[in-house]
Amino acid sequence: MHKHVKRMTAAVLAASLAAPALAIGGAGASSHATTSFPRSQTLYTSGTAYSPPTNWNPLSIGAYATGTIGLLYEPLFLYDPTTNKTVPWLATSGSWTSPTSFDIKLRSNVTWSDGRPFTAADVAYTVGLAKSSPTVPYANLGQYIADVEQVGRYEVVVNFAKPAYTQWQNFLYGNNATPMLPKHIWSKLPASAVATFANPHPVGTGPMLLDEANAQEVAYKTSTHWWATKDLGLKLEFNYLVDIVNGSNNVELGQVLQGNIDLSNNFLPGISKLVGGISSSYGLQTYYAKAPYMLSANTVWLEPNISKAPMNNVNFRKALAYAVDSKQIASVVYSNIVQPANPTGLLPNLTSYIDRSVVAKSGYSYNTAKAKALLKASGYKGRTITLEVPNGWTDWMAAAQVIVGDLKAVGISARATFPVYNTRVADLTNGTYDLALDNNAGPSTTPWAYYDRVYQLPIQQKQTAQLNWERVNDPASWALVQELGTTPPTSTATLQSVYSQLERRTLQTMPVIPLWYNGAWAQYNTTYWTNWPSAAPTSNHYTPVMWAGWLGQDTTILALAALKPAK
Amino acid sequence: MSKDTTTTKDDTAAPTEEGNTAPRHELVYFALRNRKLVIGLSIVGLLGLAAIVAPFSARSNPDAFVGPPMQPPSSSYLLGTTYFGQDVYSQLVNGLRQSFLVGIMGGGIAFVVATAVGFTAGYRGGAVDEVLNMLTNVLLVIPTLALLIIVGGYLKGTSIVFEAMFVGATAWPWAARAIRAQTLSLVSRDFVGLARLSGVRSWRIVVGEVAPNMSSYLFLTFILLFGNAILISASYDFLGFGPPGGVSLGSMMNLAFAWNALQLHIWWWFVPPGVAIMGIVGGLYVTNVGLDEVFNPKLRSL
Amino acid sequence: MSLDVQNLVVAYRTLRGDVRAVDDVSFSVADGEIMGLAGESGCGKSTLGNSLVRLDRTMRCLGGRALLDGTELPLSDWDAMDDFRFKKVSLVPQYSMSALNPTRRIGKMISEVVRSRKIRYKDVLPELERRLRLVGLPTDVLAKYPIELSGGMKQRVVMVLTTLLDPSLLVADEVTSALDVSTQRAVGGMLVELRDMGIVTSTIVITHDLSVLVQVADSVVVMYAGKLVERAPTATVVDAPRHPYTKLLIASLPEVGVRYAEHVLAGIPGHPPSLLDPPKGCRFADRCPLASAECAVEPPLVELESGHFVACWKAS
Amino acid sequence: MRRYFARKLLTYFLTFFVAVTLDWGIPRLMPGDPIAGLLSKFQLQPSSYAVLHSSYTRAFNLGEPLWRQYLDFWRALLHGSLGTSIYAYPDPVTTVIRHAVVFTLALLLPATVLSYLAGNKVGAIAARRKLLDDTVLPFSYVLTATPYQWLALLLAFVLASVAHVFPISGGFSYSLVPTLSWAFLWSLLTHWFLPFVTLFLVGFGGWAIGMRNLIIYELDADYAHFLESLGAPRRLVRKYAYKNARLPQLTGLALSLGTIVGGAVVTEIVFNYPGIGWLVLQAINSEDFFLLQGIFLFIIVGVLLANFVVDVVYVLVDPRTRIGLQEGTR
Repeated sequence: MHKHVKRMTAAVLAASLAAPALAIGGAGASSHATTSFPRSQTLYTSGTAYSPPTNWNPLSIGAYATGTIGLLYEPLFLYDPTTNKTVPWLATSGSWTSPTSFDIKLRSNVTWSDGRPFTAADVAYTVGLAKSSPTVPYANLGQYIADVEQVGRYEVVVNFAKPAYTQWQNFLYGNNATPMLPKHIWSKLPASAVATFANPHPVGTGPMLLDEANAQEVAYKTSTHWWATKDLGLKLEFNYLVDIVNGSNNVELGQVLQGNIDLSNNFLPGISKLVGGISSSYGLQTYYAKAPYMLSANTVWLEPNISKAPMNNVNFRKALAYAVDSKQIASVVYSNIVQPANPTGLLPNLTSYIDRSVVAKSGYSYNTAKAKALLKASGYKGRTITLEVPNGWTDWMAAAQVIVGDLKAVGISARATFPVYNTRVADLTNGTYDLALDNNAGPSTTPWAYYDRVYQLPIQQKQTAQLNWERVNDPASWALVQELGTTPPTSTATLQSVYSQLERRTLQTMPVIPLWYNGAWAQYNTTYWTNWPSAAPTSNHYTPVMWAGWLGQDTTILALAALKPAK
Repeated sequence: MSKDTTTTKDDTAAPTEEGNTAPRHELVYFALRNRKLVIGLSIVGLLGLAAIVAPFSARSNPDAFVGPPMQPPSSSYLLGTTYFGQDVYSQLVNGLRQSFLVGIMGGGIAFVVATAVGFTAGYRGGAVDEVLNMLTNVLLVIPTLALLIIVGGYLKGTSIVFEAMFVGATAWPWAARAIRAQTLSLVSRDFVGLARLSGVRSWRIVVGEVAPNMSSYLFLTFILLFGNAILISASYDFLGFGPPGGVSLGSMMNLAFAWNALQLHIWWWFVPPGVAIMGIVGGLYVTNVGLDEVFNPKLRSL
Repeated sequence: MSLDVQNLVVAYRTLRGDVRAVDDVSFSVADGEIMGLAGESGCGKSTLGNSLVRLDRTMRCLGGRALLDGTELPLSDWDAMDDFRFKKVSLVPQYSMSALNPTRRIGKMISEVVRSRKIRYKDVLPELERRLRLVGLPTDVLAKYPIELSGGMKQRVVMVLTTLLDPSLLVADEVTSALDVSTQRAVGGMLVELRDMGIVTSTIVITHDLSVLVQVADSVVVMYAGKLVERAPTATVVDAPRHPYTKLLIASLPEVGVRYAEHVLAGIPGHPPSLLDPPKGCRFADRCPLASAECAVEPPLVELESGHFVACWKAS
Repeated sequence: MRRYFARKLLTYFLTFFVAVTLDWGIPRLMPGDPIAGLLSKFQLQPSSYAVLHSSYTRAFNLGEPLWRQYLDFWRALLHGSLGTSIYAYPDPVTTVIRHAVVFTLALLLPATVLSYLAGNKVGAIAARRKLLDDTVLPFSYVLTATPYQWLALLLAFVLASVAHVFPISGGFSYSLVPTLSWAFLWSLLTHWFLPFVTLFLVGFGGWAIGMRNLIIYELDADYAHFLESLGAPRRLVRKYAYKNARLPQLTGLALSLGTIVGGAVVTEIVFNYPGIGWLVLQAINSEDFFLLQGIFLFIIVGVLLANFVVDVVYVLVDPRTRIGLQEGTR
């Protein structure tokens, strides 16, 4: 019996060790020829994917694998937030020919990766989905579009039933810019599946092809037929791009330091100590060589629930604004890799829209005396208010501790709570919270999206779409936001006056309190690849993040094309 | 695992013909002579003392940002500072306090549940035993983390007290099983039978006859539950289900891990809490074995 | 002269010094003799019997010696004693019910024990089987686990095993106390049979239960508080005891069904003295109805008549 | 014997039933709307939000009345389906788990079995030799009192972060495509080593102490004394003591399976080892309660199976139980 047990044990052990090799290795071996990615020909990236790559449908926002838009599928235009300019991409130009017609001219030598040409039919199909498929992310355009005309093989005219400038602008440019889909493949899908099917064999126009995917990573191989090589002289120097699914940010810093990852778009605590500082030997680099090291990505708000007392009191909200020391959060929690937000909350790429006189007159800054005075004016009676931050968001949890400390310092009884994410979402949509940290206001080509999020009306019992979570009921401001949507982009004076009014009203009523800008986290290891995006005078000043909305719609793809092997 | 250090073997057997039950001062003598007990108790005692005087010896509020970040241990920061510039020493002594609280409360609750379930199941037998056994089995099998996630989901964030209660409510099954086995073996003995025959009420028999006969065993069980509770809560904290802030030993490790202490080589952030837990729990285990040797004359060596 | 015990002192080591459980005891057991060893709980009888085979690690032999067939038994030398154990001296323990390893088949266990003593199992197997049959056990008990056997069967297996190598001395420690009355008689008979068949040369039977001794013993030694107080042929002890303690012991005996002398002896006022610091003089003096001044001096063991020894001033 | 196992199986089945029912409740008992949580990660317009919300609710079968959902859950479970994962949408939960299971088994089985065997052996030796008792035992106490995550952190810090002897994270090198090549196997092995050592060491300490203490008890048992009185050499007595001490150790193994799995969870997290434990954290972080439910179901089944194996082995090893069964006395 004893011998049996021993033999059985040995067999179990052997099997358990061989099992993963067979299970993982065997699966790959049958379907794949590449066995490894030569280090000097491969770009390793990470910090974008939080789950295994399983989906390459560019319409499945939030679900598609890193690289789906940018490396495989491409939009008509790119947007460069550092210069606030658009870059013609699959289109060569686009313009309003009348208040309700938009004319798009396309490149003529673009082909899909299956060899079929990219034509006006594909663009017309993609735009048309707004009307025919309610599940596509840009379905809200459907109500504005009258029809889509193909003019020859390489020109499309979109006719609108009523003006929808900002919505259309969002379709074309910026982080929600929609990539073009191959009609010959997508039109075969049922309308309901268009936005959800997993598209495991993607056919795109981009510079790379899907090579391999497993739970740990997705790998792309550089295509030899990318249109931009001929048209724009762009070429990816690497043969493979491997994007690694996020582990913990802790693990990731190790990989970056060891040169196993070339580009990390994770929030990596301590990076400011490692760049240039205590150990420049690691060859680490960030966009700026010193604080704030990173480009700004979105605005973090302290979001008061205005449907509840005492947050419904404007003086109380202003007291909050004066009480919180954003600089301390930036330095203690973030080691200065973020910067305190402008009082308007608008991201640096929108600086040109900020009315300095408004900020000078109505802006706020850290000032406990003023906070105390405003608090007194608000008639605050000492009710304890809670600040909700999702559990596990470690930087925000640390920031929440600082904020609570600041609020207590001016006499507000505050407490931080860390519910699970879904509870926090439920609290925000149902309006059952007191204070929350929130960063819904992402990058955009104009301030419209920002104010659309702040002032959206009507307020529903459930504010589901993350719009107006603070529940501010300000019809006048909302009217101004709507006015922006119907003002042609060419009427710059009108637009600027509306922006100024919105900025003033926002600072006077403080529906949300902008605290700091979350960074476009990007840290590079220069061991294998050089000429990384940087503020320094180089040929690469593009966006350095692979995140959805940045890689293919902002200029990250240009940044990748500018990389050079280190040799 | 370590819970086997108290065996289900009957260590309360009547002493041999010539041996006589040790009087109390003799226990003390053996206790003082037992190296394991002395070492174990000293470690636990020292750490316990550190926990008790924590509020006085801590240099600051554990969450306060008191100094420059990531300072290695020095005369101004005994155990260095965290990534954020908090004082690791202050966090450590405060964390010790929380760990002892969780250990005593969580271990205590688990002990009460385990003895109640174990005595009832072992003494009553029959259907009651079956039902309690089932409950014990279910708790042994389901991942308690699942329960924690659900329960914790309803509480916006947790506290030490909640955590201790949760650990207490879920960590008792093995102890209940062991106590049940002990009770079974005692119940079959003459004196319990006599008491039963003479119509003494059940709980009185349990309290009056059964419990005293296994008091040393129960005490050892409590010690192990104490240590277990600390270990379990440390892993919950490490997974991020602990109370917020750097206030417990487990969450210190969690924060150190999350904030790159490994890569930034801030070893003084995660080494002390681990050593402290190891000290308490290891000390308790050694104490347990030492006490076992003291209580059980057969294991004493001169 | 099979066993000769001379001035044996065995003590338990405790914190406060040595507890002399056996204090200066001398006696001898003849070839073919079954000697009973009786006394209250804690009188040292079990210690005495056990020390002749297996001196527990908590005990020490402080003096005296024991000669078996003229050879001194190395009582204090554990390893040297191994040469005698099983082969020359054997012990049927009072815990016979649990003496067999519960997780080994009985035959397997016996073979392993035998082999560990450098004896081929094959050589003893026929005799083993013969003796099992002799005590009324089927030989297939060898293929069984202890749990499959009744208490009486286990007792018999243990007795067969301990006497397998025909020891010169067998110590039977409370072999009957856990058994019912009829089994008790059978086991008692077995002890006699073992002697009669010449399997065991001499036997010491330790028991609380004087009725057993009446059945099997040729002579009886009575101990009190570590001391030998009386030694005589069984009939003499029962009919004409001379030591006051023996008298009280016997007086309490006859009722059938009362088996534990200790229960009855509760009638004797007082408790045995602490052996840690025993009183000078006669140790029974405190409880003795006849005690007088002379008892403050320890009475010597005196042979009153042939084979009848008593240690009491009042006996002579 | 048959009755015993029938009874055992009934107990297992009931336990399974209760545990699975609790498990079913996870995504449903949690506060908040899992679909709302999922959709909040996309920046959606209100119109598409409504459409997606209803389609996802249908996809995850959350619209039906609870009793219906419960029955459907069992029906799907019997067909081997655990629903769809949010984390790896649209992959089924079973697929996600299957990828991770191999890693966890490769870690847990050898670590548990080897630490159990080695711990028992070493504990037995320590019970015999004073020198070893004085060295191995304190070491074992330290090990068994060590939180898994801390040992993992320490090993990762010293051997990976500072000394660069082992990779710090992952299941295999990023630069390799999983194939049956030596390079890939070597990569698997080096990534496996540190988490394995962590689980092994902590487990080892506990088993060694348990065995040592049990043997001390066994050496004082009646049968041991009897053997001594028969002049049996110490070797034989110890052999018996060791064999008998394995039985309570086996019970201990069954009781501590939960702790061991818990240890694997935190260890995998520290090393970013792509097994079930790591997946637990991913599921928690991405609020994928369907995946979480699947993982816990898997753990429940695994622990039950392991318990059953221990039960069977126990019956094989302990004649008392076996005989008792045959005679129908238990």
